[in-house]
Amino acid sequence: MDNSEISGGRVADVINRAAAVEALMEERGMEPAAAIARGVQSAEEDWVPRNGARIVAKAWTDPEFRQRLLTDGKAAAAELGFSMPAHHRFLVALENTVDLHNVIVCTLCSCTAFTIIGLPPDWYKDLEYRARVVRQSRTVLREMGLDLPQSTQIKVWDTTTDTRYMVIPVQPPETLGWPEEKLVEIVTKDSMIGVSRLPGT
Amino acid sequence: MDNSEISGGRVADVINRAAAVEALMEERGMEPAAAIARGVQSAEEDWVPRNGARIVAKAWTDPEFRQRLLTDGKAAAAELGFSMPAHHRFLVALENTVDLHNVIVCTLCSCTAFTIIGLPPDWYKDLEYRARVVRQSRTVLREMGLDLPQSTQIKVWDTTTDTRYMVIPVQPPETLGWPEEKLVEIVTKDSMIGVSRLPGT
Amino acid sequence: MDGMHDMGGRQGFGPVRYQPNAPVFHEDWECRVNALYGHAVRLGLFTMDAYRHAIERMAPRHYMTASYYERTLTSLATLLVEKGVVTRNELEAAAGGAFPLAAPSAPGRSNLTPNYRFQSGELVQVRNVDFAGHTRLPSYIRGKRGVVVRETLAYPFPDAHAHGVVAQDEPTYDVAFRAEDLWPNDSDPATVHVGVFQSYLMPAGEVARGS
Amino acid sequence: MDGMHDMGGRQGFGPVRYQPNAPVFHEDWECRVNALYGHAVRLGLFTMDAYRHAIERMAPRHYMTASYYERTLTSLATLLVEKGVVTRNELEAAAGGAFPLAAPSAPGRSNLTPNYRFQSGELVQVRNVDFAGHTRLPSYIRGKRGVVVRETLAYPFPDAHAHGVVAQDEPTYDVAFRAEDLWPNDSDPATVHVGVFQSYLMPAGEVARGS
Repeated sequence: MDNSEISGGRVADVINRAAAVEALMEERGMEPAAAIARGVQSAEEDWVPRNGARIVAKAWTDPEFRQRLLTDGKAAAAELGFSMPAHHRFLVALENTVDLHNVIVCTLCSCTAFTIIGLPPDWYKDLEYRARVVRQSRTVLREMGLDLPQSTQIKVWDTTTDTRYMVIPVQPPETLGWPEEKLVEIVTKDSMIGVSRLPGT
Repeated sequence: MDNSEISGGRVADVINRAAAVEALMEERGMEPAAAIARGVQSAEEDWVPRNGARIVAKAWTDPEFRQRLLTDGKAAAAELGFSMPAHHRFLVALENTVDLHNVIVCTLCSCTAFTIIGLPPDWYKDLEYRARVVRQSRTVLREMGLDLPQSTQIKVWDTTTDTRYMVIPVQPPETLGWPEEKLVEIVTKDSMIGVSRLPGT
Repeated sequence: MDGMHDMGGRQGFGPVRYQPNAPVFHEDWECRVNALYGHAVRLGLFTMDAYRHAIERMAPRHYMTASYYERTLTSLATLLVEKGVVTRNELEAAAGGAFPLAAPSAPGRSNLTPNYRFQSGELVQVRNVDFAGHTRLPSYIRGKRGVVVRETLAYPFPDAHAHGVVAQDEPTYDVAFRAEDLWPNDSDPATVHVGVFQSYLMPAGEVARGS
Repeated sequence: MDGMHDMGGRQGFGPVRYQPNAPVFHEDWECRVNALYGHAVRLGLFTMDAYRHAIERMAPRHYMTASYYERTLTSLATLLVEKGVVTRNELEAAAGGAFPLAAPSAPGRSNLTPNYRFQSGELVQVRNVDFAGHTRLPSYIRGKRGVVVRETLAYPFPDAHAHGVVAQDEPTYDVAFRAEDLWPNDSDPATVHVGVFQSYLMPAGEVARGS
């Protein structure tokens, strides 16, 4: 942007702006350092797509869990020890089939079930995805490498309330009968957002 | 913008891009140099707000011309020797009164009766003016220094076809009886766009 | 198209960057580029509608941050490439760097209702239909009701003319809208006059039958 | 507000800048800023709705060109100033340069129809009303019709909650729209599910009586 229009001076580098906020929060006794340490750990260790992968793998192998997951995703996630922030009051699990494909977006900002499927990648928060996937879902998915047959119906889920979504991808046929621990390894974050399908599905 | 996304290289400076277009038009035999010479002359000498000022001054002093101007602005302008591009098929003169204020915008691009009132200034073509003046006319005009009384009705004209508009400002009372040549001097481009009124009106 | 250029009524913008009686040009290249695009129009290389549409097709981040004459330059260069006069490679070689151009165009469309005539004083409804090509229907009046002040001249239909699609010239109307109707919750009372092509309008009585 | 952030359905954008299984963070400050805004929310300094709204209030050119975590940083800094925790001068002195913040907020509003309950399978119409404050009603469903799939949980009303206005938590609905109805002329057939607050809805039968 035009620097001259802001406060009459050159805009500080974003790294310096971030450091300024941190320093002033420290000065005000808000203990940012501890929060950052916790936050970095949460982002790297707690809010990982492996959580969602474990939910998916269990749903594939345990029909009763699958039913509970489809009824109340947040409670089902809690069974496996996964929590969601207080303001995420509901988790909806969206089950893909051969004939139905679900894909998640947040057109107004970038909401996701981040404690379950991991923090969203850049492209999910970027203008292109948010503008286009609601309107040109099939085209956008094809451009992203997922060429769905015309017979597959598409449902796009716009995350406009604090209800959160996760996609249950179709289980690859050759993995039927695999143990849960092995199934966990094949489920990706992108497949739980719904911009890709797992190999062979 | 992110340079890396365009053609995989650093975006050339706008001055170099402009020179490139000019050089290639020259190479293709399109004679850009002569066109630029004519264009610079037109912008500096022909398409000047003094044209509109002469129309306004005549309308103030010649009631029959005023009537012809209000009926068919393009024909009235032609009487004084002012032409408009072929695609500007109609010129509408909008007469301000004490109780009525007209203001012109082009929300979709930056159309103006440029041969009559001069090429538009930056702010007219800028996003702020285009976004706001249709919706918050009184507020925007006040911010620009024109604080209209609540009793003055506002009409905003969005230039969405190739019909063009010009505002006939209210003649300052102390100039009543002045000769036309002297009146020409007091009419500004901004008063013919409608973002200002003349002193004392 | 529902593009970034469709600015009317959009919120979040600050004060107009106003300078009384501001200069038209700041740098030499601006005046030159302005002359060159006008020259190309006079040569018959493209229409004003095509010129405007090529600006609208600029990448949104580029559109939002470019100056007016950078938009002009981008449109001119895009159309020179699209018309086969130059290639993008030639442009980039001559400029010594990348030369961002506008995105390709969607197809145009011909007139929708060429034969109906609206009358002065008639209540009309603006069709609430999106269109991916060039259009001079600003989104802020879509689906809104206004009153025809008068019929104005016939012009080439922009949704066709920008795309080289055959269409009849069609009447336009000076339609008056109340700002309070367009934006009930955050607007200053005013009458907003919009020049509206006949194809964009329907009699207000037809509303119940759909868009 | 009719802001730049309201991206759904906007045209002119190119391909998604997609990288399969992309990393979440690229630079250290991004993860730190993400932690800091979450910390401020947990401290009760502001709500998630207020956080989102401060992003929406960024100058449009800044919003369009900033990365996601620069938007996060701008929102956090804006709210720290608005809550009186720091001053802009302190921020700029510490940053060693200008620190662009978001523009001031318009007033919030309380619930519109707190007592009505819509039923699964019911045809509903989204109110076609603008609002200058924070809202979670994307403009692409304004005035459109959809079908209630089911009632979902009650949440704080964002149009109030972002502004500290008192309001009841209100039911939300999973409402299904056809993309072809939302954008008749340039969309891929699909069902678009939107979480819609009760205040944004009216029974489809009420359309004739106004918005």
